[in-house]
Amino acid sequence: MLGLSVTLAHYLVVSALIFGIGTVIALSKRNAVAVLMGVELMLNAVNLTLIAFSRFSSAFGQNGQPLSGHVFVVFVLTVAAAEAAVALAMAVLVYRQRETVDLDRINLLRG
Amino acid sequence: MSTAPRPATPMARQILEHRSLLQRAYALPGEVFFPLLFVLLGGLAATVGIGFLVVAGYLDGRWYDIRDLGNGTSHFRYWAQQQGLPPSVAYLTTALLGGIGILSLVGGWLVIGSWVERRLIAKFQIRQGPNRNGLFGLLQPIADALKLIQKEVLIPVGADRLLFFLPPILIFLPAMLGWAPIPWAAKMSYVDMNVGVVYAIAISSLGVLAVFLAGWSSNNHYALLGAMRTVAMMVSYEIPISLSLLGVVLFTGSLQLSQIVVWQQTYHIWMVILLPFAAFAFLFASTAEINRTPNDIGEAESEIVAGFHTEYSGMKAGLFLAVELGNAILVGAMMSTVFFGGYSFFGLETWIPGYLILATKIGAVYFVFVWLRGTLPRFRLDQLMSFAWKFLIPLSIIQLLVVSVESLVIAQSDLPGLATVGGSVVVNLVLTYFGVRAWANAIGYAPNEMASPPIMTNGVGGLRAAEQIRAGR
Amino acid sequence: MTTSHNPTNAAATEPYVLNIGPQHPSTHGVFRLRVVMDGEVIRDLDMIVGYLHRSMEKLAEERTYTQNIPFTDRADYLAAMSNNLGVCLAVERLAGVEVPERASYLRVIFAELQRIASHAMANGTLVSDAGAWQTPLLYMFREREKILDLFEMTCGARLTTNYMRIGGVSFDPPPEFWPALQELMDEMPTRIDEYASLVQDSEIFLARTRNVGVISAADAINGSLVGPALRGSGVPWDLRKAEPYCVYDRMNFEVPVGRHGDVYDRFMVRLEETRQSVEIIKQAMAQIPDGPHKTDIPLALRPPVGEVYGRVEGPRGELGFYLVSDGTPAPYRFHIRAPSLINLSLLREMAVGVSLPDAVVALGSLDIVVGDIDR
Amino acid sequence: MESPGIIIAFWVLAAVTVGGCLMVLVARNLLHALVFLVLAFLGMAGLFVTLSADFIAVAQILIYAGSIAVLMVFAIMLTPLAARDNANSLYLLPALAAGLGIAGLVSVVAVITPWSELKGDALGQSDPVTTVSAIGDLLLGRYVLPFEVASILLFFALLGAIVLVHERRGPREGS
Amino acid sequence: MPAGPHQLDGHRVAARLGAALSGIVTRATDEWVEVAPERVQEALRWLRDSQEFDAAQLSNLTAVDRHTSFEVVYHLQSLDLNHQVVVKAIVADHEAPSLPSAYPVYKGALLQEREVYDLMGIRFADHPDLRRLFLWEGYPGHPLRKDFLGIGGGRTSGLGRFPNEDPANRDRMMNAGNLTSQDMPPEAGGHGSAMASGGH
Repeated sequence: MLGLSVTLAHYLVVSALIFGIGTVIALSKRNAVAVLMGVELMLNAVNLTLIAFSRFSSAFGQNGQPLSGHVFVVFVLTVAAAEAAVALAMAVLVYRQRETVDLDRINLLRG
Repeated sequence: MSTAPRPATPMARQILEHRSLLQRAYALPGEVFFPLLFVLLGGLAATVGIGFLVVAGYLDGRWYDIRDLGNGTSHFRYWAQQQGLPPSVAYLTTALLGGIGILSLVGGWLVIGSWVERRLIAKFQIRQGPNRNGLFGLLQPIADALKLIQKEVLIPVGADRLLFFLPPILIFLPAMLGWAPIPWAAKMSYVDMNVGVVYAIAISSLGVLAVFLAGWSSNNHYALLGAMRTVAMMVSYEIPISLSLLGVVLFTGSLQLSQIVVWQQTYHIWMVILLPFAAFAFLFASTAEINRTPNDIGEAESEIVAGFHTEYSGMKAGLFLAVELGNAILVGAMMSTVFFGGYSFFGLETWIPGYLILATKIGAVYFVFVWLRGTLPRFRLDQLMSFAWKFLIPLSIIQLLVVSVESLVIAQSDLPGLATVGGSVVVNLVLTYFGVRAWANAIGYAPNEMASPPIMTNGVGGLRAAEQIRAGR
Repeated sequence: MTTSHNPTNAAATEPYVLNIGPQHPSTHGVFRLRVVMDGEVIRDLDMIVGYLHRSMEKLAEERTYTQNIPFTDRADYLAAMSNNLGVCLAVERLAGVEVPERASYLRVIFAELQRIASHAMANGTLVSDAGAWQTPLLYMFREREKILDLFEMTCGARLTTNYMRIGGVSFDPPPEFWPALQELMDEMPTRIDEYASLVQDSEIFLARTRNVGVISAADAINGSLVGPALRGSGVPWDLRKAEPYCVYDRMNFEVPVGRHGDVYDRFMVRLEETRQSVEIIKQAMAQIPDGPHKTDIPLALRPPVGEVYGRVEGPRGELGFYLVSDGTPAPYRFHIRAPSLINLSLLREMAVGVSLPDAVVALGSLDIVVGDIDR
Repeated sequence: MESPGIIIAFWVLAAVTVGGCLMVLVARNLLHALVFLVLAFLGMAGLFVTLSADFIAVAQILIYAGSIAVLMVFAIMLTPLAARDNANSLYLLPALAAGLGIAGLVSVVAVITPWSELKGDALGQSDPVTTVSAIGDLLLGRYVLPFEVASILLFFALLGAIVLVHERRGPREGS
Repeated sequence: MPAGPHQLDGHRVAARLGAALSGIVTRATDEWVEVAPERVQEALRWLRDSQEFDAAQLSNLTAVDRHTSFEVVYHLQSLDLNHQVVVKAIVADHEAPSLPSAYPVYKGALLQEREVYDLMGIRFADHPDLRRLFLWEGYPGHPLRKDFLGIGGGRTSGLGRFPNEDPANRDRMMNAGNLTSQDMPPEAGGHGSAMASGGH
């Protein structure tokens, strides 16, 4: 079944895999930048899901209505860019203050 | 002293005729041929396409219009459909053949472009340039390539081997992929994608990473410095490029490059007349993007030797140099397509194949790049950054506001296109002239006051004399 | 990892050491700068010279005064004529040798030709340092080549001329020299205008050189700067005016001085000096008398015991020769006051705190010749 | 019937993307991880193309592969050499469990759900769909409020990043 | 005496300098003034700041090895008044010579003193950066000293005699027409006769 045609389920499985890997990266890495990479991968997986749903809806290409999925992706991209900018700025700032980007060592709030 | 007649000894004659030798060097016809050569090469490199066309014509049993090689593709598909082949086979075949066509075209230009650049710069610098290998030294690039290929590829100690290996390949990809949306004639583009402009910007942004990796992995301070400079510059100058292209897109109402050409054809005007500031911003920012004078600070040889590819040797270095040249031609193609009417030339495209017209225009833009390189000194990084952020970007945004109003007028008003577009031309020219002047005054730039000749004195002295001279002026 | 909590000293990047040279396009020879950089900005600078050190001063103690003249060719190999002139004048003053008038005129002509050639090189490489891909350099080389042709015509060598002799010059120029020189001098002003127009008003060049590498007049004097570097800072000091040697007191010329003391001023001072040199050569050509070009001196010249500090205004500034004689045919001490080396005294002040491109241009504006630095 | 080209492209791109993601997890050097991340982003852009989302694909390249990757490069370069490893923390096993759990769960749900509402045979249709103008209409029509909010968000993110990283120059002059 | 055209009389300088800073002048000649080596910085500063001499620029700084002592020579000049002042300091200690640096007075002494240190081995106290200039650290000896790589046979370095002046060669050379009697020193012999067979 999987080999003959590409269906919505294929895309969803791929996106689930990417989301899972992104989760692992975000949860397990010590470096702040690496954690950010994981988060970006998770966002990307969600984007793929949105695009796939939009594409496989029966109304695709008519009146542009199902393109709402695309619009959501645009918003996700925007938020991802903003998040990356702020997060990396924070990483740099934290490095300057604490001389490390190891998240395990950044325990400022613990006092 | 004596006023002797013309000297008789050979040495003296040689010295006296020194200047006329130089004059003869000026008059050599080499540079007369360069546009011709570009046109010929455009045709030459399109031979692959023409051959394909002839084959397709044979298969279909019909004769084709060679002014647009895109016809051949559609006929081939039609023929394949008739033969009962699956459409994907026809698509893949045409894609493959088109890819080969573009690659051979670009490859041919890389060869000829390096010759033209060296030859032209030699003319600018009152010397001969390569003229030994073949007619006019035309075989020189091949000799260069052979030399580069047989050289040893060194990997510096402490280099990150994976990341050192990747960049020459990574940087080659965008230089080739960028050719995909360029329309060579009405139907003749590799992929006439409807997001062509955004695609071009996106592809050009891919080179940044390769440049950075090349510099970082070399384990060399010069390389790292060059890479950081180049990355900072490319990131900054993507914005003026995008803004200047956005102005064009606002007028044409389409991101499709072929539609941009068609718009210019329809109104019989080139975008460079309609949007002079955008064209300038695009040209200047492109020189920064592709690391050419006056913005070649990423590989400023008097400061950081060769920048991010200092440690590369042999064909890897050759690949970087080829990409630099290929990027110049690619930018020439984008520039001609977007700002100079692409394959059209005020009706001439019905008589002459569009790809030859485009090739000529690319050659002209490339000539400008070579000219700049042969003439201008180099900016400093902070000057470039302030030029982008304090000058190009604000003015581009202002221009975008003006253009959005104008495009609305052109699209919505009942006046004839000639009136609205002509009015926009006048408004834009006037606004560009006064806007640039006003902005330059506003940010306090006055170059004429800076150029001051030295003071001529007749006396001698020290600090006191210096103070007197300074007070006297 | 240490957690020294010091937010005010937040180093954005790690300082690193960059070795500029000994083989580097902007050092004009085997000259090395060891630079501590913070990003693009130079935090510290140390210059390492000596790669071309030939111990000329030691060698000179084993040779007669005449035999030492060729060494000076190799010291500042871009201004061999000026170096020859300097050592000859010093020895002549030490030994009391009279120089025929024609020889003095010839010396002036060749020294000024050498100045034009050297300034063309200096300005060309400066613009090349500023990134102009050698086009102005090659334009400026055009006239330099003709001047070197004239040298070759007269003494057979182009670079290491060894032309001056104690008591005159080695050869009288051949008859065809004069029309060639006349023609060159006639076309020279337009040529200078031509290559000035390439860069003088170029806004990029101005942006790169204005207010870069500024040296105040007081600093320049205190730092022993000489030549165009000193005059660029506004100090009207030219040994041809201050202490006229040869026949410079009969020449009518002006001294250009800069307004701000920056790289652009030093460039423009050199440019104007080439114009003045053309004027001097024209006057010398008009005034030159007939007569011998050389007085005979003993092969083993034995100056009296004593010392002399003879100096000329070379293209790079005050070129001094401090000679100590003990009455033997060889100098007891032979010291060359090398303008290239001493002009570098203020390099650290000029370069620290500015960005790398500025430092490169500032170094280029000092017009160093490594042979002159190392000797 | 779908064209085999699309099927091949899907499988290749899916393999590239998932492989790139895995390499991000595995790579020891942060910069190597970054390269694989860019590979994954590019693969993702390819997947978007197979879904006829050309504008989103190009935007993906522009924003993720072009900009965010470069941002990360700067972030890595502004921190010292010691911070350039991509080590895992003690939470690797729980994280693996969580990631596999999520992926497995979603996959199972995705496969067994009939998706009866969404049976458009979209991949088969050959006419190119223009998405740019439709997205533009939607952004400035129905979603104009979120669009404006997003632009404000971007603006403040820009400001925030500048404020965070801006060096206070005053006290440094003395040292 | 071969003084420069604008060189000041050493006696005149010595008189004014000695009047201002007593005991600083050790000797004066027509050409130069010798100052006490340990007070050389003081003398230079006074010369630089005095209205009369205004020695604003250190034109040249070098040293001469006198076998038993070192002469450090300062050529100062006033640009405004257009004259030169020559100051000498005799460093008596030939083994470990040392002298105050002129750098606090003249920045232009920076590299010249390094050169003198490198080639002559004279240490300049309170020089900010006294390292070898041309030769590398660890180079044995200081090459411009006269005893550097001492030549055997009691010879000192330097060309004592022009090789052709050897009485043995003299007649042969004169016969060959290569020399004139003008080329010959007034008296034959002298301390450099060993040079004749040196083959220089």
